[in-house]
Amino acid sequence: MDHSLLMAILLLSPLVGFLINGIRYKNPTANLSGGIATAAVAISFISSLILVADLIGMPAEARKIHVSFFQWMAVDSFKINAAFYIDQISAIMILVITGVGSLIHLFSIGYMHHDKGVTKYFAYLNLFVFNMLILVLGDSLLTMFVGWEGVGLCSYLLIGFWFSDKEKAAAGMKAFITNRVGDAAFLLGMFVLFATFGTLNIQEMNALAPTTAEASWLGAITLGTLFLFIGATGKSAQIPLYVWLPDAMAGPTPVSALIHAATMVTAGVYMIVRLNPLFIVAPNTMMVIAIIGALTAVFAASIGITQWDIKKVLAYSTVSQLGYMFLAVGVGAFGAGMFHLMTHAFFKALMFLGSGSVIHAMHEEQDIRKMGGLKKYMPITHMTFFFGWVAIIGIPPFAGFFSKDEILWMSFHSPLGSPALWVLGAIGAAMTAFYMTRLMCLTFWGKSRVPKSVHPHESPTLMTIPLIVLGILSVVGGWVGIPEVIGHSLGDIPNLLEHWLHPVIKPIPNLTEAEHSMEWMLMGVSVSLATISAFIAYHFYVKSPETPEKIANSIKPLYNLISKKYLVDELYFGTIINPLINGSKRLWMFIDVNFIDKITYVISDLVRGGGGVVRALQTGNLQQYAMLIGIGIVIALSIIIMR
Amino acid sequence: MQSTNFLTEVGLNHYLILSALLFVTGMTGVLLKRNIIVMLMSIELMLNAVNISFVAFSKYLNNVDGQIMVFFVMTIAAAEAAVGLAIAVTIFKRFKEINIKFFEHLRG
Amino acid sequence: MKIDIGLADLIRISPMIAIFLASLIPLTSKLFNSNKEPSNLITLIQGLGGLIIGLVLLTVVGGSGETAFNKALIFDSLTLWMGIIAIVSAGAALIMMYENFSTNGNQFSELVFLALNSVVGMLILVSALDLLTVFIGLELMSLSLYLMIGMSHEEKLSKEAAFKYFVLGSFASAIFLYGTSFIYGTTGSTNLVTFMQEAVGLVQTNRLFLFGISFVILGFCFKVSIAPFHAWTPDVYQGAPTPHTAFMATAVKVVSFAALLRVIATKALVGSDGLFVVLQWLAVITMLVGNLGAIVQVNLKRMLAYSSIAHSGYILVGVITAGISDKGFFGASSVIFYLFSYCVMTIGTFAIVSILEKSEDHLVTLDSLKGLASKKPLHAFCFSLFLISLAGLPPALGFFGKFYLFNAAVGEGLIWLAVWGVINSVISVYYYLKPMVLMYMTEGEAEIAGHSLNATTVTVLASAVFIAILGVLSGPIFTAVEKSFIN
Amino acid sequence: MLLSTILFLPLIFALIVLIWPQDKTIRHVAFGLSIVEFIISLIVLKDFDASSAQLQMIEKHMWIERFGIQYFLGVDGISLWLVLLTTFLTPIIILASWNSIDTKIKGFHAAMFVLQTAMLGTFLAIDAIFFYVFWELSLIPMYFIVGIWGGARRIYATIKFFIFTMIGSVLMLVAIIYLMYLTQQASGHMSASLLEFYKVKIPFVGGSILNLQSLLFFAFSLAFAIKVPVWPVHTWLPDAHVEAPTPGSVILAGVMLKMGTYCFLRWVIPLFPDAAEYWAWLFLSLGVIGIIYGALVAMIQPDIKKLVAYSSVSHMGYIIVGMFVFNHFGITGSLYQMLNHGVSTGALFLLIGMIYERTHSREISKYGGLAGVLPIFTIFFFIITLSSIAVPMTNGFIGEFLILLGLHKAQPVYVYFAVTGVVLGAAYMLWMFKRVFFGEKGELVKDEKHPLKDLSVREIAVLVPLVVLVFWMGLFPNHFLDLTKSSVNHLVTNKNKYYLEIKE
Repeated sequence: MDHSLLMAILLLSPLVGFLINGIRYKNPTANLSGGIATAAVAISFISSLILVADLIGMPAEARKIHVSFFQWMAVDSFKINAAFYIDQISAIMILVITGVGSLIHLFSIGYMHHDKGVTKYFAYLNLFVFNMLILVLGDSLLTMFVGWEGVGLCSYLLIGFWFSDKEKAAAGMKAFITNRVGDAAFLLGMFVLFATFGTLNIQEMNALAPTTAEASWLGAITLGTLFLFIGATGKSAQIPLYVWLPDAMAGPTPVSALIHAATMVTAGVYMIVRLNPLFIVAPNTMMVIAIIGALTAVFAASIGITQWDIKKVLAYSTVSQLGYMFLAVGVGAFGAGMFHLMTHAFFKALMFLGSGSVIHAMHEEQDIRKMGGLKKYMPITHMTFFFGWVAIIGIPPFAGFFSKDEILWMSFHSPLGSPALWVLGAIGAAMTAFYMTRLMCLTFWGKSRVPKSVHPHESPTLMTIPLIVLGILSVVGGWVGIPEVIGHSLGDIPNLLEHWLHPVIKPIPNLTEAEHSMEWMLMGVSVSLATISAFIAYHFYVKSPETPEKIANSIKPLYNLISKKYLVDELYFGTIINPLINGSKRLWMFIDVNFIDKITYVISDLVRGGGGVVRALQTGNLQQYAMLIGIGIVIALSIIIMR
Repeated sequence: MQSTNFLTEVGLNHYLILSALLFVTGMTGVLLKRNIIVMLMSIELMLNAVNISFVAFSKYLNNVDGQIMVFFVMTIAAAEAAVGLAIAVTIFKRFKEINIKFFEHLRG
Repeated sequence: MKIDIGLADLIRISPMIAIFLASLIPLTSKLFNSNKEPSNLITLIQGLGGLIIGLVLLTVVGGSGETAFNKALIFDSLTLWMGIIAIVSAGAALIMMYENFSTNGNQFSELVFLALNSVVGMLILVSALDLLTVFIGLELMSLSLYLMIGMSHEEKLSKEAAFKYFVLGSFASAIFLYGTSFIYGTTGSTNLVTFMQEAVGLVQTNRLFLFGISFVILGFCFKVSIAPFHAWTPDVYQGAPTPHTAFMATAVKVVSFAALLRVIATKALVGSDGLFVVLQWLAVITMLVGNLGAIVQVNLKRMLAYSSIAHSGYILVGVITAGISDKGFFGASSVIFYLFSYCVMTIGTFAIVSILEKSEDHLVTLDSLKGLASKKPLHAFCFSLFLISLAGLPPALGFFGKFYLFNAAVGEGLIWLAVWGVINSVISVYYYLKPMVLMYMTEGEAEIAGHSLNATTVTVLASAVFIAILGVLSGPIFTAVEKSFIN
Repeated sequence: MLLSTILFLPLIFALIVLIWPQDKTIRHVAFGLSIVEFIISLIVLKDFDASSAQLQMIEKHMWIERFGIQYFLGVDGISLWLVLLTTFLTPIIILASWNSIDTKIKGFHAAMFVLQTAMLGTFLAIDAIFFYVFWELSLIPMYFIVGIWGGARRIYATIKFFIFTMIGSVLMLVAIIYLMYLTQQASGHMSASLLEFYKVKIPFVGGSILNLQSLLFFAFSLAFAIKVPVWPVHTWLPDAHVEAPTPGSVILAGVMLKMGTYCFLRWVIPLFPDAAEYWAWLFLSLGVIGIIYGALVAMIQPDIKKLVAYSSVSHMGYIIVGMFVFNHFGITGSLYQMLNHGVSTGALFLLIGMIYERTHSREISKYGGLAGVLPIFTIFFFIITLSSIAVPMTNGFIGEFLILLGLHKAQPVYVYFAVTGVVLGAAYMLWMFKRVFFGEKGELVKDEKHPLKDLSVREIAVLVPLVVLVFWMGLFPNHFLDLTKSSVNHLVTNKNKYYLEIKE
């Protein structure tokens, strides 16, 4: 079929879904509106499949489908078309978005069944998918930015979906404003790049990118890419701007699965991979990305250990895994980054949906201290969650192992990386294993702490099908991109993903040949670390539940600090938001009320005073007036004479 | 014979000084005296001072226009006096008071 | 020197004679039917008839440029325009006198007689070329005015105002005369034409002449209420009955400025830098005093008095420009146009005030305006139009008056005066808006005087229409005024 | 003859409304008449030739021959859309003020029509004095609208508004007179037409402020800065908005602020190019301060109308910054932002007016949980908030993006501060949105005595055109920018020796 028609269907079917549900937003039937929404996303999934099939058909170098609908903006030399194009990278992304998206839509039908605003919910979800597709397929940075903010808007709507509750509304607002800070940086990045390249079209910019690395920090490309990265931290919740993601759990769980695990948060990584020719030439930015990625991974993992809300643990795990992706991209392993992005989408979406079905079963109970031993009540959810767990901590045959190991290896091996980064990564991996196992033990294994009033039951089939599909994917997903060192040893299974992305990804400059022994050795170290911390966690939380209490009390201050999320929120409020608000009160009072208005009052009093003087002159006494005339004449004459 | 200096010979300046003096006395009369009638009189004084200066100039320039003007001034002074007195009478009838200190109602 | 006063001179002063004879009619008719006051309407018609005849004759005879009575009077375009404005304003004042409480009593015929005589004095003053004729015109006008104010039915304030006006008026005319005597002393004649040419030189060399000219100008400054000599204006304007205040604020001010213009035309300002500077400072102080004084006023008439002082300040700027401009009559014609627009506005405004007066001793305060818009929307609208025009806001005639004035000032390089004038008109906006606020934006029970006042309302409407229409059409009028000077 | 009809038709309508017999049908008549006016103005749009940068549909007759003042009307790329914005907003305002204005209805509609004439005159007049007449004329009807139908402190607010604007514009009058004398020196006969002003070479020397071009530049820009309002002289705007009735604030925010920015583009930048360039840093920093200060202060306002008023101070800061960058992006962006601000802030005030009609209170703290009670109102309010925060796909984004792009291209330093405006904008609007629409039901929302009912058909009819415009201008800006392209191009390319011809 003709590409532009397909592209139109791909993009517009979620929009049509949004419009249909939007108009009938009052109607409470979940199945009907859910059906429409899922159908819309499924249609775009099918059309993306066809498009990707066409793409595969094309010769390796020229794999590109470009469709331009209309000229959006044209001011002098700045021309932007509403144009979209699919290449190898965006092919993966649209498959992930529409695929995982439709699964999550299916799941939400069951999950949001008894909510009266369900049609509105599905409308927002479809709008989100529409915006995400624009972000991914955007031909120029500006079209991407349209999707970028559109996605932020939808996450605002969905997080604050149950707006009657003040905290949930506040979480939505917080998400939007933090994203907006990132978007402001994104804007600055666009301006710098437009100033240097004269265009914002991604293809043209990649072509124009210089080949020699740019040394100085204030070089045009470094500055531009740095701003883009700050924008990415806003969207993909890295160190400075990650605060909104944990609060975003206030939204319904499928939303967290779709937006805050699979698609939106990965936008930052995707943007960097898409502009990899630019980033590869800015070593300073790459260094910054790598460091922040690694730090976030460890930092978020440490908080994840101390959280008691099931969704908060998963949220911090997402932030940590995103840290890994940025670490991969930061050291130039764009392929590994994309690979981890894909696998993470599968198992994290799986676990969020799993936690969704747990919460659904436990009647909105999210605190894992009141769960435990749900294995026997929810076998399917437990089994699928088990697969997710195994994938994320990086046990060999599963997806997580291949992608995470690739990242750890490249962070050690790549010239842009360094052993320190590998160490951070390894520690992060160990912590991930610990808190994920802790989560598994506290929710599924161990003795049941479920309160009497609640008796959990398996979620309906409508919700378990997506779980099963995602479970399979998170197992199988890893084999797509098996690192060649393992591939060779297991009878040269080709690294399909690497091979697929190769023409579009710039190779890392002066990358030395990897000796396999070192790679095996590092792989062994990281896997063993992960398994050991998993056993410790199993021991803590299943064998002797009271030991974690003892340890926690022994390092009381540190434990409290971490469990209160290093007081980062309070820090932001204290240093930025509150002073801003009080400062602007004083500012308004000082400038508007006391300064400018005061001047107007002073002038009007001056004028009134002048009037008083003139009035005093008019004493009414005749002779006073004659005196005035006399004096007037004398003064006038003296001046006339003198000059 | 004696030298014609300022003291002995009465020239134009003397008359001018005289009229100036008269004018100033008239002026102070208006400024200081509280009685309405006295004010009227001092206004007449000022006008007569002007007459003197007119006549002095006319004599000095020996052209007769000055003196003709004096007639005009005198007639108008008379008319003024009549009007002034008429107003003074109405004020007295109404306020029973001749001293201008009492009618300062219009002020501010 | 041969003095020939023939028929031609008599024809030239025919407007004055006509008005004088007309002023006698009401008195003689009263005389004949044994001192019984004829109906006010008839007297009014007789008075207006006299004025109209005078106006017609003036348009016929004026503007021809000839002089009469051996160059004592001149009938150039200044006389024509100023005469017309004076007569029209006097007519409007007469109409107001007919309906105002404090003036339409049993002595209305005497009042009309005095008013018409005052107009005769004005015409003499306007056409006077000889300082002595100026003095005569001045005195005739003022004396009849003093009596008119004194005759008001209101006992207390008007008598006091009359006396104050009398004393200060004669005081100032004495000063004027003193100056004339000095001028006569130095140049041998009091006729402006004779010392017109060498005035510039005389002013620098001869100290006595400079004194003379200064005294004359300062004498005039009293009459047009310029700053230090303005003290009488608020009291007299408030004390006098409203029609007389209108009469004084418009007609008297116009003709006094005309005479001042003639004296200034002798280019004395060019000669003596001191005089030029003093007049500028006088203009500045007048505007300031006028505007500042008006802001704190509570009594409406007193506020309008201060506003008329401020307007004298603006006009003085025009007079200074006329004084120093050597080419063309741009300055003088801008003064004339401004006076024309000023008169139209002031007549309308005082007509409104006289409508608001319920009895002869009712002092119209600003609060009595509250809620006028809901009671009398038409009067309120007209009054707002006058206020907008007085403030100099564009669509109205006042703006164009000020525009031409400041345009002339900038033309002659007096930019700082123009800026000062413009800032003052902003200050004036504040107190011009106050009545509009009270009328439209506050509730209250302002009420028009009981019986029907259609004649004054007609005046109000006429001036409102003038302001609205002539504002836009001011171009042709201004060129007509200027062209009449050139030929 | 087309421009004169558009210009003076509203005056005739004002008369018709004043003498209309029965009170009941006044509003319908006024609404119908304003629709007629809008349709006629569409003809101007049809006849406008987008390719030429010259002044079109010229009407030139001598008015005051002595000073060369002419009755001179003309429209070009820069003023076209503002004329249409005026005629587009007036019927909406009349429809919106159906039952919010219930006293002296005739007076209100007459004042609204006179105001429309004044605004159209400001945009169409090419002769200086002719322009000045309309510029001042706009003060009087606004004075009455705010003064008579306003809130509690309306008298203070309206006098402050009047005096503030008046101070600036009288200085401009003296500057215009001086320019007229310059034309006389330059070309022999005095003329007040803008085309002649452009031809005058006004001497400019850097360094001090006391040279001629700088003085004239500041005289003009003070008048327009007060109207925009630029930062230090903005305090009249919040008072005027809070006290003005809904239609008053809509027309004030919708069009009257644009008179200031338009005049900067028409009268200041081309007329005094060197001074504008020399003092650009001053206006850029004032604009940026305006953006940040406006946003910050808007954040902490307790009164929703004051919040929106300060938000328009912030938006106008963007426009000023866009203009003093003198490149294609900046000027096109600021022109576009004028239209956006007209639409989005106008709509915001309409919405506030609608909720004010129901609850008679503007205290944000008294609201809360409105989204549950008034869903349709919330949807409209949210869309307009998006446009006001400049979210992509809405009109606000295009304008702000272009301005920031232009700013970065010309003066990169300022852009880092201006961009914070984007974040602060989102902060105060969403914070207000949260406090008013989300969370528990506020005291106004939950009292049963008079339950709030959702938008009536009329109110929806008022808002729909604005929402359609928000998305239309957001997605297809070229439909609007094509018409301004040649004029902006002309302005940017020969900014230093600017000239305008007349298209016969």
